[in-house]
Amino acid sequence: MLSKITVSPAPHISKAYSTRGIMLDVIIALSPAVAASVIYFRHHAAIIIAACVLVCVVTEWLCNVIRKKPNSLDDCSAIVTGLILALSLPPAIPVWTAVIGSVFSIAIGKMVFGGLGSNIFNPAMAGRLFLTASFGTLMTTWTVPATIDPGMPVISATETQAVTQATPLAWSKEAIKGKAEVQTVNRQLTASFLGNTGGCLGETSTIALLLGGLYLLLKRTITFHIPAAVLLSAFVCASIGFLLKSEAYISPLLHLTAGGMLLCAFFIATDPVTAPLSRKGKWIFGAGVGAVTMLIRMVGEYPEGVMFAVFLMNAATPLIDRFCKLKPAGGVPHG
Amino acid sequence: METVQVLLLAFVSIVIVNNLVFTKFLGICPYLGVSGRLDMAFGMGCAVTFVVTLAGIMTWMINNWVLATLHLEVMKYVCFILVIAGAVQLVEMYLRKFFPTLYESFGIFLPLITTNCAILGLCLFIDLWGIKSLLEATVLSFGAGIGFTMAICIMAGIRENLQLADVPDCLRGAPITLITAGLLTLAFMGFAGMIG
Amino acid sequence: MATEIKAKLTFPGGVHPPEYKEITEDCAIEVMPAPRQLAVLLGQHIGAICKPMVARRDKVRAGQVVGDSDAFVSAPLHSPVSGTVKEIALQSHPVLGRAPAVLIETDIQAEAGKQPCPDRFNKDFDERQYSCEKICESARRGGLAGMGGAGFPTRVKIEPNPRLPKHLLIINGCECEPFITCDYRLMLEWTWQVLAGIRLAARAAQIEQIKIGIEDNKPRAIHAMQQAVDQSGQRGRIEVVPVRTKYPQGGERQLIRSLLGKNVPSGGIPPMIGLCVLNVATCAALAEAVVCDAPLTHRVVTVTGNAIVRPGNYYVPIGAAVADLIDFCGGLTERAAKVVLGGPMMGFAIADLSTPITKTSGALTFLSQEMITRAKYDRRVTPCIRCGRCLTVCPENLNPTKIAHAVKKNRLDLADQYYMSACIECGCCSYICPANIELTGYIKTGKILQARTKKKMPE
Amino acid sequence: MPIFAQTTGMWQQAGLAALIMVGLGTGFALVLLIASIKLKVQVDAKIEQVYEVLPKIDCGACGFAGCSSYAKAVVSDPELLGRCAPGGSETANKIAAILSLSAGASSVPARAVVHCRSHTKDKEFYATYTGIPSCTAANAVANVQACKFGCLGFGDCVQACKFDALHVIDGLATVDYDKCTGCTACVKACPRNLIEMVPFTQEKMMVVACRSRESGKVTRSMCAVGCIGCGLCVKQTDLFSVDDNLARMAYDRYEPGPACETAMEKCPTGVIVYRGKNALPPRPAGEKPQAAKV
Amino acid sequence: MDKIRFFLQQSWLLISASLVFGVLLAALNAQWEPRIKANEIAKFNRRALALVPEASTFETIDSEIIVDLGKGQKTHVEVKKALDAGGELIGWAFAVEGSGFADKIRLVLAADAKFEKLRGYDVLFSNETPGFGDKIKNDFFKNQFHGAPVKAYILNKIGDAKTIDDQIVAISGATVSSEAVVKTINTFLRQVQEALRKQGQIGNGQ
Amino acid sequence: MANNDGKTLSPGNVLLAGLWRENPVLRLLLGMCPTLAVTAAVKPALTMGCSVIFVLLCSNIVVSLMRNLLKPHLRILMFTLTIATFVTIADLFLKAFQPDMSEALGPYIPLIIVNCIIICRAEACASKNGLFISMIDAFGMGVGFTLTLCVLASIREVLATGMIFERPVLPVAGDSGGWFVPWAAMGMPIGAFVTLGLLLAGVNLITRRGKG
Ligand SMILES: Cc1cc2nc3c(=O)[nH]c(=O)nc-3n(C[C@H](O)[C@H](O)[C@H](O)COP(=O)(O)O)c2cc1C
Ligand SMILES: Cc1cc2nc3c(=O)[nH]c(=O)nc-3n(C[C@H](O)[C@H](O)[C@H](O)COP(=O)(O)O)c2cc1C
Ligand SMILES: Cc1cc2nc3c(=O)[nH]c(=O)nc-3n(C[C@H](O)[C@H](O)[C@H](O)COP(=O)(O)O)c2cc1C
Ligand SMILES: Cc1cc2nc3c(=O)[nH]c(=O)nc-3n(C[C@H](O)[C@H](O)[C@H](O)CO)c2cc1C
Ligand code: SF4
Ligand code: SF4
Ligand code: SF4
Ligand code: SF4
Ligand code: FES
Repeated sequence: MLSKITVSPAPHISKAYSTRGIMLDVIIALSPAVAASVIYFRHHAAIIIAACVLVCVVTEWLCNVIRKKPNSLDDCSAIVTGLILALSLPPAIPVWTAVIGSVFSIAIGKMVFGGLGSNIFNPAMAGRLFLTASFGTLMTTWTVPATIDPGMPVISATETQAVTQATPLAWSKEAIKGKAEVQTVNRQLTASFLGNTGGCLGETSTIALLLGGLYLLLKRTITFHIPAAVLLSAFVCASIGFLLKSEAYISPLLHLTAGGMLLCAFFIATDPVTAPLSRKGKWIFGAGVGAVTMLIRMVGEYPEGVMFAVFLMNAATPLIDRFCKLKPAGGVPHG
Repeated sequence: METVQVLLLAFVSIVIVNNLVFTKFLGICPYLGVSGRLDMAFGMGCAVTFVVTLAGIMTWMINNWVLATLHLEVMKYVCFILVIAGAVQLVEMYLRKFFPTLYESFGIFLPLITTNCAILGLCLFIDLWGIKSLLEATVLSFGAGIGFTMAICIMAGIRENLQLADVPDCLRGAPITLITAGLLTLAFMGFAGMIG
Repeated sequence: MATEIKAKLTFPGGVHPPEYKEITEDCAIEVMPAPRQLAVLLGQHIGAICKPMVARRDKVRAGQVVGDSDAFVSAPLHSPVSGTVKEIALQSHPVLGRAPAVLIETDIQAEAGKQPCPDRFNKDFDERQYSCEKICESARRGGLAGMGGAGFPTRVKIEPNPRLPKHLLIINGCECEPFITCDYRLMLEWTWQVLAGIRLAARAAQIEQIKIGIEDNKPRAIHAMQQAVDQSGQRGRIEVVPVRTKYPQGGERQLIRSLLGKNVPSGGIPPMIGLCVLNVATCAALAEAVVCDAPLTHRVVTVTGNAIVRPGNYYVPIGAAVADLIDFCGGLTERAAKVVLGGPMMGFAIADLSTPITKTSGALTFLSQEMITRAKYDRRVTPCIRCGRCLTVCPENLNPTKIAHAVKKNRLDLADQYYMSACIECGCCSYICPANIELTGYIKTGKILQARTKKKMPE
Repeated sequence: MPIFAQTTGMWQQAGLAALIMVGLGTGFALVLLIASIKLKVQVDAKIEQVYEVLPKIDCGACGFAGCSSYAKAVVSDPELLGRCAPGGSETANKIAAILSLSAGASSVPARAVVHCRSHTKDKEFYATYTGIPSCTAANAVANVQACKFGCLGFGDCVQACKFDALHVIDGLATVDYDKCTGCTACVKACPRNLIEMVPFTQEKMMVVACRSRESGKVTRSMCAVGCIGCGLCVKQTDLFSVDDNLARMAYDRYEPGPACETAMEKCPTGVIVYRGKNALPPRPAGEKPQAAKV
Repeated sequence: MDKIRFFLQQSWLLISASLVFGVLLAALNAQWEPRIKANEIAKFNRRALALVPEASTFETIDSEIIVDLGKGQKTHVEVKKALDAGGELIGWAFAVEGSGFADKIRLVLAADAKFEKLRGYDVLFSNETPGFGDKIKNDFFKNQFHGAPVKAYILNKIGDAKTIDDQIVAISGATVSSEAVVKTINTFLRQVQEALRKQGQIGNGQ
Repeated sequence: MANNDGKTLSPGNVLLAGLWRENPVLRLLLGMCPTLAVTAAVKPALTMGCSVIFVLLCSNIVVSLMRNLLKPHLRILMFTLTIATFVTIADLFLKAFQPDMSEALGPYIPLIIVNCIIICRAEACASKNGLFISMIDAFGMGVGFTLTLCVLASIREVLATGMIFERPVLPVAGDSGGWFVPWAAMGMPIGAFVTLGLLLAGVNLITRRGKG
């Protein structure tokens, strides 16, 4: 009877969820977006998602083998990284690109820092940024959703072949330069809400992302601070532009639904590993992500700024954490 | 009004868009060496800002007022480095003697700066870009220092976190710092082209 | 049956573990007869360890002093039974590992077994017949030490201190730990004795105002105490305040924050802001010590958990071995995997069943494997994912993950920068952590290491 | 192109260049000379000495802001030795030499000895410990293993040793005397105070490898190789003494001899062992005692 | 006197080294300067020659040509005549500058003798991102200007790069750099044409 | 360390020190800026390396010759003056004879002045050793630096353009039907930092394993 007895420091009971549980929750929450991407982009989506997840998992396993560390796949974080990377890729990129991105994500974005929990930057965004920097043409080639064009052409990247289906944000950039009517762009709001427009695999459908985000909030997997801060600050920035110069800047609502804004607010900026710990820090972090995104969208050269914003704020996270260092409830102890 | 705008843009551009560390690979040695602790990094940043502003102004004056008029561009590098090295050494001695506390907190970084490419590099870039006004040169120099301080402080924050992380042995120290620095340049890529 | 009570008063942070109080909350206090042998540990409270006052083969009477110390912060120890001193030897101690104890063989024939005396108290009790000095002296002679967990000698706490004048007495009836119900039963069954103790403590400490904080999951206790206060005409002076059910509401710093909205300075003690906090069981013992001149030799222990046959609340002689309690409660079930002296959040896991009950042992919890590993895949530890939950639940508003990481990497300087010393070791952070990191364990370790580097702790 | 085609222009230029250079050179030489005299600051002689042996290139590789601040730091904290990458071990040795000028060297080397010889198979356990794998943490939990005095084997001392001289072998911390430098780091690390610095008057020392102050009976019930305080060794030589149920060896007086050997043989639990370079493996432990507890 | 002596004792090395190095540098510079100058001209000529292969020399014209960059900024352009072996005017070439994605872009432009058709451009200096903007050096983009009429060019994202007209197709993924090239050419080309015309160097003032 | 005045130094040892044991980039982490900045392709890297060898050699010679005449407060000034002079010479030479490279390297040639390797060698070796050892040392260090640069540059150039020395080695995708799509990122700062980081990690792995 007593042979089974164990001893350990207190406490002796604990709450019923785990790292894996949290990651599974995120996977569940992402499933509407995955479904939407498969609906809109058919087998292209399915293949890329499968490739990313698979390669991420295999890379993590390999890194563990090389480091002679216990296998860490059962925490499922590699799957989340793979999913988020896949959902942030354009539909028509070749599979080998997705493979390179996934390897970079896990190997350089995560494992060199020591694996889960140690990375400074969001691994999926690291992969995406590397791809953007390397294969710019492929990464800015937007195909038409299959619901609009069942033939959904596969783009081969020739050097002068430009945009196939402009995304709402590409239109927005044109509008800023005075080459497109703001009104025509604003009319894309419904399409962007449903997801029936050009863009990355997972970012087009606002409704699917909202569903997933709501699930995470209800399950308390994430707290509301970061999404709220991101969306609020983005909305405020977009509104300022819209109010000052409504003939150049598109409606703030479209800014929130278009591009990776929602994917970022609910799934990317909330990555706990790379976000600040404290509530105050989360507010600052989220506000920074929203503001930098809008800065890049409205002033910079890129149509979309989410990944840069997240990356930049990831880098600032240690400083934010330090700045928002908690004071003990009873004040700072003496001596 | 217009000059103010130009100067402001120049400042933002050198701090963020054309940050010396991230886009020009300047000052990497202290960036890797002194970014272990935030307070040290900040001290280094302050010292660099001080010296680079001083150096930028002085070399601009020498270059435009003396060397250019005498057609002695060939002496540029020698003069630049002599001015920087001499000035740094003087400032250091001066601080050490008269402001020991200030010296303790930031003067100790001064000697390190003579061999810091960021200083000479900035002077050379100011020359290369053909900056024609002393005011703009001053703003650029000061901005370069601020940009360096920002970069090294961000890095120091990250490295303080990495101290507690389970980084593989062979990547500890310089390698992981380099990789982090690389990823940081990706983050700053977002601002590329923002100011033409 | 009292009606539902919904309290508003609370503190920031904290967790809501399942309560499991239903296992024993309806078990009336039952007297456990003295076992054959008792081991009175010589170190049971904060402060100086006692020196034995008896020798091998000495005969002792029930209530006779067996250990004492001259130190100011200390309390004497008494034999709970009549019998013979068998020897003075090392004995398992839940905190210190091994500590000297006086082993007493009970004289079964002569021993009637001490009975509690709650009937000695009623609404007509008047504390003014006892002088302040007499109460303090009785507290000292009775060997009273805090029964809420820390075991601080009560005399030191209640004695007026001119440097730190106290203006409010707070009675801690929260019992926030899951499973435990001993204080609850005391408040229900020994209401008058508890109240008498409270009034005596207030008189000793020369405090006019008293607040009794009770968690709102114990409506009957709140009701009973309120009624007693009303009936004894103490209404204006003593206030029964329901507080929200949340762990660790019973921590004195948290209770003070809930009741008064004030924080005790980190690393400080309640007297610094003019408060005195006493546990209800301590009050009951004080009443007994003053009125019946009976030293603290027995206490109510909740024997509970899902791996014991007959859980309940028992009046147990201090020094009885855990094994004796198990026998008395019908033995363990097959599923027992952990024996915890105290509650599951702060208690000490033990494996040596000869470990004796001490003055601070309010409960004995037997947990099954399923209960320990209820969560998660087999308590596997993953790296911290920086989810921030531990920060959110920390009642002291600390950054547990940073402290724990710093300790793990042997960076005590860093741990200090994150205020390691302000941690009250409540265990909320470990409880909540999805990565299963033993944050509290690391922090405790860090504190030990810190103390050792400062050479405060020779052993 | 003919050599020195523009002779006149060139000499003009050269003259100007030389003038400027000489002007700058003289100016700086003058100013710096004056400055170096007027602004001289007295520095700790030792720091100065250390600074002198450093490469003085202020590369920052040591993590400090330049050579002078490293010199200052290393003088106050010798643990920072060997951070200077350009200087390498050569420089490190020189610094060490400078720093050790004040440190008096003792004649007999002190080395770490773990006062426990109980491997996992010799010990009694009541329970499985599932907490943090660290001796300090485990020591704060009751009953991690039956003996409250014995080695826990989680290796806090191993972590502390910078010289890779300690290893936990089969549940017992074991010193590698080829590597131990007597730095005492492990002494501070062990929560059970098992490690003591022993003056190695001999190549190998005879030690009572136990710290249990339990009565003999209890010790027997917990550990196959613990000291039961029986006093047989005391009867052989007065180098041993028993106190609090535990035998001790007077290390400073230790001389190898037949009396000691006999004591070692007579010891019923074999707790007297040799420790040091090429010490013989200790006598195998007796039967593992039957669990006396429940 | 002692002081001076002491100073010289301490510093003679630095001073004499300064002297020696100064002379050394100046001498070397004088030796190599013509080559360096020639290199610069050669670089322009090489690029220009690629655009006007029949030319044998490029000759800078004497008259001043000032181009208005907008916002009140003006710049001086050094326009050169391309002459064939017989000294016959066969085209025009000049260097222009504008700001690109990352840094300044410097181009060589060449036009035919009548300044009606562009003979194309080449990049003298640019710091555009490799793989993106530095494709402005690639032929498929440059060729669009070869033989195009001197006009204000219009940048399109889609179209056929093979047809030579005033419609220019952007480099995919590097609209900014493409735009910079087109804008720079637009700014200079017609102003230079205008100025030359005014000076009567071409088209005889219409 | 090569500068130990007590021991006699064998030239072979000094040479090897620069190549591997004390390789300035891989082991001493000196001269990082040029290492990162000029390694997008092999040709500029090689040019840079040769310039550094030249400057290192010349300055070591000069410093070694005047090592007994140095005054402490003017030492740094003397070093920088010497180095700057030779850097200017190298710069002029490149401008005159390698104009393309000179333009590609831009300000990184004058930045050799502050390259920590040179001042480090002047201080650590030349100011303490005779002419011969100083020259060997300069040569070893310079070649070590150049080789490292070239290794780094070849990795980056192949991945960024599919070429080495501007000659194709991988069939680049395009009209002619290759399969390799260049990784532009390798030509950007990220490529420089990550490649060098991984290279250093590799070196760490080898040396730590060597130590056992
Ligand atoms: C060093 C020390 C001094 C104390 N002094 C007093 C005191 O003067 N008055 C008092 O009422 N309590 C005093 N206490 C007791 C504390 O107020 C507190 O009740 C005790 O630490 C137990 O609280 P806990 O169970 O929340 O840890 C003291 C405690 C310590 C550790
Ligand atoms: C986390 C924590 C939880 C506690 N919970 C209780 C509790 O539920 N009931 C209680 O009486 N004391 C509890 N205590 C002890 C109190 O802080 C305090 O020591 C006690 O109320 C003082 O009274 P005493 O000296 O009479 O024991 C807790 C302490 C801590 C640190
Ligand atoms: C790393 C990176 C470098 C880039 N460099 C350039 C560049 O040098 N020139 C340029 O015009 N666009 C560059 N871009 C792309 C533009 O920012 C932007 O995507 C483009 O101007 C608009 O896209 P479009 O051509 O599909 O309309 C770069 C993008 C990335 C990710
Ligand atoms: C709410 C939430 C969001 C996450 N978002 C990301 C993400 O954007 N990118 C990613 O690589 N991993 C994400 N993860 C997974 C995991 O945290 C990530 O792989 C770690 O950064 C790896 O250390 C997320 C996890 C959670 C719980
Ligand atoms: S154990 Fe300490 S750190 Fe953890 S929640 Fe409690 S007070 Fe906070
Ligand atoms: S609760 Fe656990 S996983 Fe979350 S931040 Fe705290 S230590 Fe990390
Ligand atoms: S820590 Fe020091 S004393 Fe202990 S074993 Fe290692 S070298 Fe010896
Ligand atoms: S000697 Fe001490 S520190 Fe070392 S393993 Fe044993 S108990 Fe732990
Ligand atoms: S090489 Fe640039 S700072 Fe050292």
